Amino acid sequence: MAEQQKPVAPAIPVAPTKPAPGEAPKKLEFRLLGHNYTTPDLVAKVTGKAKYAEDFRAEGMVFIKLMPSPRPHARVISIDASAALAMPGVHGILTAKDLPAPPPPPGPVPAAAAAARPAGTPPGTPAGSPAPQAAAPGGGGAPAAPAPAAGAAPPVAAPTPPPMPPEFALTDEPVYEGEPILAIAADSEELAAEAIDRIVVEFEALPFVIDPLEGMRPGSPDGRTQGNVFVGPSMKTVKWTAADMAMVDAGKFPVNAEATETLTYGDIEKGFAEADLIVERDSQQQTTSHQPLESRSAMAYWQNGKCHINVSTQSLARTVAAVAGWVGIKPEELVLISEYTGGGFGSKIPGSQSIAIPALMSKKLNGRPVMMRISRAEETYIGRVRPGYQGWVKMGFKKDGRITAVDTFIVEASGPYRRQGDHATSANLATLQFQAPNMRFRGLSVATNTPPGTSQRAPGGLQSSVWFEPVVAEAARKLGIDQVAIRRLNAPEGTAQFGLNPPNTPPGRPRNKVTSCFVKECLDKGAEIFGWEARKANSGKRTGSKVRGIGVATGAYTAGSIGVDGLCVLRPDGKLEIHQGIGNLGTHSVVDTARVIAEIANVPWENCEVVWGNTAKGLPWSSIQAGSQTTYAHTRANYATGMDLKKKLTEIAAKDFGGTPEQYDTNAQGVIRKGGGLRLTWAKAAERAIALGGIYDGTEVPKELNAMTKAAAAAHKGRGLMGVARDNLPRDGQTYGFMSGFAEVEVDVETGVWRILEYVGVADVGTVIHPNSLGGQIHGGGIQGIGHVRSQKLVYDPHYGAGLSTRLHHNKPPTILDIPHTLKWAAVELPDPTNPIGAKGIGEPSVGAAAGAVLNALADAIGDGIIRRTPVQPEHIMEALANGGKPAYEPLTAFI
Amino acid sequence: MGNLVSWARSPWGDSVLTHISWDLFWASLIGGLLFLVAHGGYMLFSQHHKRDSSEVDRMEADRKGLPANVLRHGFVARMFHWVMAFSMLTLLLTAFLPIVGVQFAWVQWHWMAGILLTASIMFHIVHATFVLDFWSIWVGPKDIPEFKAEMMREVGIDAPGPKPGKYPLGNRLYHLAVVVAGLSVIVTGILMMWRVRTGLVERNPYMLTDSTWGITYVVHGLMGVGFVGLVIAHIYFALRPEKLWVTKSMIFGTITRRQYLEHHDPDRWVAESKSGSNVG
Amino acid sequence: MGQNDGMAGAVERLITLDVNGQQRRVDVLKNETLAMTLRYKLGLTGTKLGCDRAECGACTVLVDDVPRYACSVLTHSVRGKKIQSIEGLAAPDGTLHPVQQAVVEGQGFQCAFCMPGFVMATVGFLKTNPAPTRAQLAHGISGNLCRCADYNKILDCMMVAADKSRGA
Amino acid sequence: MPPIRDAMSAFELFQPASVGDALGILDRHGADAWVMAGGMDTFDWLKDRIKKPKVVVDLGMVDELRGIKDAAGGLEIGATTTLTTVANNPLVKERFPLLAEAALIVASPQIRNQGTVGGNISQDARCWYYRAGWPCYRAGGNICYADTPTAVNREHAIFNADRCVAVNPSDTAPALVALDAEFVIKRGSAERVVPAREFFIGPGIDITRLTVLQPGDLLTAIRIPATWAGKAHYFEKVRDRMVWDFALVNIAASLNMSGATISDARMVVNGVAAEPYRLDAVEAAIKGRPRDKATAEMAADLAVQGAVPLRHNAYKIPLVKALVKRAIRGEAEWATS
Repeated sequence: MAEQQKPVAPAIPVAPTKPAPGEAPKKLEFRLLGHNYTTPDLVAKVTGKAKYAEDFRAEGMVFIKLMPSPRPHARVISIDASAALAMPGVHGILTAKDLPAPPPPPGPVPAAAAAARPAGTPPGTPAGSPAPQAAAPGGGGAPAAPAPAAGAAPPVAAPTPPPMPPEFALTDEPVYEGEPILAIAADSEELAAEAIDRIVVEFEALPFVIDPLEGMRPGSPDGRTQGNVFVGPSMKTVKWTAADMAMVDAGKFPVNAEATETLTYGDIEKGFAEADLIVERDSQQQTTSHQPLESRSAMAYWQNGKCHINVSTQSLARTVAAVAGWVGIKPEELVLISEYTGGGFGSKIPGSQSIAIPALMSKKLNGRPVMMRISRAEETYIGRVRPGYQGWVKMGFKKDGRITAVDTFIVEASGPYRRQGDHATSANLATLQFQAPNMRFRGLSVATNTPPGTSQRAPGGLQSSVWFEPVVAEAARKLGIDQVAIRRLNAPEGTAQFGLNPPNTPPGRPRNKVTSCFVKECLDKGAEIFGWEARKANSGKRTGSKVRGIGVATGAYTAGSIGVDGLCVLRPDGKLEIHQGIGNLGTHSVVDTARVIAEIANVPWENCEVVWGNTAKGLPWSSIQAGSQTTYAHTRANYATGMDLKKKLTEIAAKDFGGTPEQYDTNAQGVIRKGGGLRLTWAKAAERAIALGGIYDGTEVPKELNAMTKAAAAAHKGRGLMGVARDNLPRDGQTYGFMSGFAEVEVDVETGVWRILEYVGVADVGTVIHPNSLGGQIHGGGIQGIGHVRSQKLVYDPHYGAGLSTRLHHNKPPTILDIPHTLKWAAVELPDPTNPIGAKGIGEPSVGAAAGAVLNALADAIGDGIIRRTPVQPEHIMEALANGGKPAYEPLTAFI
Repeated sequence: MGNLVSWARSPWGDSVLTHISWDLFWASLIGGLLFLVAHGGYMLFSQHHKRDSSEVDRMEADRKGLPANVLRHGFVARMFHWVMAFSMLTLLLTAFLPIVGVQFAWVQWHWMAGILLTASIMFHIVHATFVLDFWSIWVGPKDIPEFKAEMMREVGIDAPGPKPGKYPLGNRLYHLAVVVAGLSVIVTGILMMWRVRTGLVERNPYMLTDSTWGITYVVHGLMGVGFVGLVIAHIYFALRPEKLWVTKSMIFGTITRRQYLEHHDPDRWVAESKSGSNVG
Repeated sequence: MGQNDGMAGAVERLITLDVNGQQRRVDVLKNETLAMTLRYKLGLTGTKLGCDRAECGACTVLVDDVPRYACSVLTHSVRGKKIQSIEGLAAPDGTLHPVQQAVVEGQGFQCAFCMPGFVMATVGFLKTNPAPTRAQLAHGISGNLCRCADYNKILDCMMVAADKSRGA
Repeated sequence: MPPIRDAMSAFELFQPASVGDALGILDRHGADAWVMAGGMDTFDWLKDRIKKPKVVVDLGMVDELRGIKDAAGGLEIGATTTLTTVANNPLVKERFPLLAEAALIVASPQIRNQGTVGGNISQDARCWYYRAGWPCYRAGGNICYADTPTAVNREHAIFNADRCVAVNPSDTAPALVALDAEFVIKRGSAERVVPAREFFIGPGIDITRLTVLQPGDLLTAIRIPATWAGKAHYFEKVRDRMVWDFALVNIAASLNMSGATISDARMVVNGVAAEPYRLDAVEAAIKGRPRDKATAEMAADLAVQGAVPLRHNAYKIPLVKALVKRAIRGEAEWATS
């Protein structure tokens, strides 16, 4: 808390900033926001005192081991655990039969349903409903749940199959290898493992699918007994023709094969007819696991009728209802503790089903503490994945580089449980990123017996940049247009429109629009920092066996939702407690957005305490901490809360000292009379609020608050002056963040080994609220995108349906030596007009921009036509170059 | 000794057979050698009664038309035998030398010898079916009188009843064992050709299920080690002094007229001259 | 050295460890790793288990000043050696070690699950190379994985840490 | 039932203080004993619960197994000398830079601080089917899961495969073969010295082990003769990530130059066969020729004769060629950056 306080508080806009027509948006200046400071959790982290889920201990704690399914798909016929349970020191078993019935959709606003629509939800969405999916910086990804809105097939006459049942923590029908079947609690993990070795489970083998395209072969097995393709919340069986599969076998994607999802905008035939250049390619992206460094370990016990669970989750407030449902209790019976989360990247948005296991085991053991340590191998199985793509893309361009049409077909490897929908998100984002006047998307979401898909930081957004950006780059090279120029030409600006519609949508239906967009500014600033013009000389420059290339790309993603709550208590000791329902997963947003209240009410930061991470402490309802929505949502909510606090302060002053509230203001000491001196210290104001009661001490709160916020307010009423509010600020459009990424690479053409020499990322993130954290998000997200392009993958043996890449050295997240030693970043700092603070999220847009820039730089170095799949392994380049530029690898095979 | 077969967990966690225990190799080897010692000891006291020389003299006088040397194994049959012997020895050596500690890259020699064995056996089946007297080496209920008589002779009694035809009963029982074991190793061995890299078939290691493959390997192993004992016994008999005339016939093709009459029932095995025409 | 039943090399379970300058008497299983002993027997949960397989670095501690993966060291093998974990880095009065101080000032790391390991790896590396270039530093602490990929900021902090450590 | 991972089974632990004690323990416990040096390979087997030895013999307390000393212009390196020590040792760097470079590029700093050179060369195959505990040939079963039509075998062998297609994963092993190193192995009271070439064995000879080391054997030292000290050396490792990755292919070469021509050479690639694959034909053919492009091209073609690619690893053929060319041309490449 060592930031310099500016002597004068700048004017805070009290309503969303709306630049007058023609007026250029200007950077907003704040006392606290926009300045580096030290987050209050950092000393605990750096001294090892910060407690993550597996760091908690309790008297008599026992340990759980899980029995993973050995088969990719099977039915459990019988379980004989008698020998295991007879062992001394073995305390209990939990099977699928011990789990409660399916929970109702969690939360007053069903988190999953609200957040599961693909980015760019088509019009028709009820106005004012929370923004579509988003994922958090450092922990991104939207929750995965049936996504019936966009991308789903249009209604058909045939009877709709029933929705697929949800996923549980333990199962009698494992649908992927490693899915937990039962849990054993014992005095030690070792003993629990020995016990599981003695359990006899009889399985009935069921058919399975690893490579989605193999699941399309006529007569091939389906990944689920209900079918092989997810259609909305249901499944059906779709098989391609023998002719289609002959193309697949020949390494060509069958572009005219059957799709279950179609979305369009404009007229692609017309668009391609207008094109001077058409570029098309088959393409593939791999499935990758999230691999947060902290696995989803959990520790639980029951005390005084309440279930206490230490968990690793991204969004604490949004995890309560989900976990309560999985455990089969009411949210108020649950105490959820997650002060520190070791990364999630979308895989822990509302925690995860497995959290229920230690809780239910503990219940069986009369409340005895139970620790479930999830190993890295287990995390690789149950820790979720980003779905891979196989497909094709075709884009039309005018001579000047203007995009006339985009057509794409994407098969998504969705995992066994639900339609993930990344593919439709990618397509929707393409309409935003490239502003194509005509576009068509066709897709399939195929069930694979591989780890369940979910949102991974920029779900669909990373893939969008990887899918489309290289095509734009190839076109620019063919047309002889500068790479930055072609992106500027096609970039969205202002309140750009975007989105695709289901076929047969009546014409004239309004499209989505963004609340702000400064992509061109990002490109210009990035080109300047990167030295684009000067570096063009490096393009194709050969030194010995090394060739250099430069590339640029953009990334876009949702960057904000609305309608959440804020809560703070000014205590009689003069301290301001700021309560945050969002989790602390490393993005610092739990603290960064709390500072908005201090900023608005002029409370010195030294006087503030941020309360988070434990539902027993009374926390307000929050956004899911995903989809880059936190910063926007909680700067708005805490702006409203800060305004509420300030309003109450001035009202109290007016009551005590006469006049109207408008005649009072606050400064660092407390409430002042405008033009006069200090009237109420912070401490005194708190005392007065307690005396006044009613709305001032939290006894009365607005009805519009979420039930969770109301419960928190009730717990804290009478402790001081309470500021509490729901974000009711208006918003027209959807909030998106944007990035430009610039990269230079060097490729060894003899070995195919390549490295990145330079990376610059420039963000359109609105107001920068914490520069150090923003840099971390731009680079951290960027490197995750680079990992996708460079090395990360998931490998499966198709015969046994077994995961082979269970170790980090197999699935290869990027190391500190896989990136340049120095990276650069900047932000354009133009405020979003729908947020009084002006801030937007950036955790996701950063991912795709870096991935695309690196891919484009590689193609710039070695030529188009070589890279058709990610990750770009050395042999892909080396073999192709040794082979006259013809790729030698299998273009469409997945999970290799 | 441990278990006679080894089990493993398949990738799906099922218990599947993988191999026989190599202890069984030692068992077979020791068994073969014990038989050798036991039989050798027994032969010291054996009262085996062959045809009286006076009777042989009489028979010889009766059968003046017989050639001096009677063809027992034609050239083709002898070629087959030695090719098979060569391949069998190669198979056994390549299979079992590594187990006794002589390590070398054996697989290629093993499957090549296996192909030779398979080819020779297939030829033999055709040859025996269409050229040789197929049933002369077979064993069946009709052999019971011979068995009884031979047992009596073994204890020194000149029993009536049939004398061996071309092949003595022990010989034929041995052949039967070799047929069973040989066909088993050949069938399982041919399947295994889909497991290893030979260039002859399009490999498909997943042609059978894990458990069927396990059985295949165990059968191959069991029959393979069985051959250790069988081959020891065979070589032993071939080298026994009183059987050397048979061994020589497998080299030179013929036995003397006198050996023919001493050991065989001329009615059950009508002698051939070396030219192959029936005589007598 | 434990010498039970008179057999050379035999090991006793009850041993004394030198952890963060303290002599800790602890009952250690034969198959117990240092990370487990620190975390579950000595309450030092700052040493994290990210992979438990020597491929993430979250469990890095110093053994006689050398960075080692505590997940892949048998506790019995560090008897008589000086073990330092993240909890033992700050001075008893709470003054942070220069490396810790640099992290705090630079707001390094995000989720920070990897942080104790990175800090210990840096402390160990700076003992062998107190004035590294940025590239040398990156190599020196390359045995630690950060999934938030805050590598740039980590290197920024650790370069400052090197300066601070030399000054200290 | 299915494998449970990440809970080590109990074992008896011995921590002998001398080689003699260690050999005594090994002798007493025979095949039940597992020798552990740095443990970087050991812990995987134990934590995966695939190997459950009754006895673990930790060599960490045996001081006489550590250290690097001069041996008539060559070096004798104790088997449990850490890779960091090897990489930083001035004598190693001066005489055998390719060994220093190979040691420096192994895995990660912490692994090099603990992993030993003896352990690095005698580590087991990293084939992910074998390491998954599947009953393959190498594990005593009757199949190679990596050599099936559907197997994912990008990292597997192109040379000398015999049923098993696993490769030797070591970085220091090819360097030591290229230096004509010898390995000192003790067993009971006996000692034998095995040339590098015979130390590593392929699946044809013994499909269940990568080296001649048998239960009861103790690798005590590595002797590098003076032969290649100060000669021209080349080492390069191609891998996906710059840390924690095994080589897709690596190459170690030592060349004795007589003026501008090569008078003798050792050239070894690893990651292509179950043993470090020595390019005999190349070594013979480049004698008496200059280190130029023509020699490199000729050698590259010779190097890959007899290569048999699998479905996903045909790239190793051009990669071996590229590395052989570079080793002959001797261009400095980014090795560790």
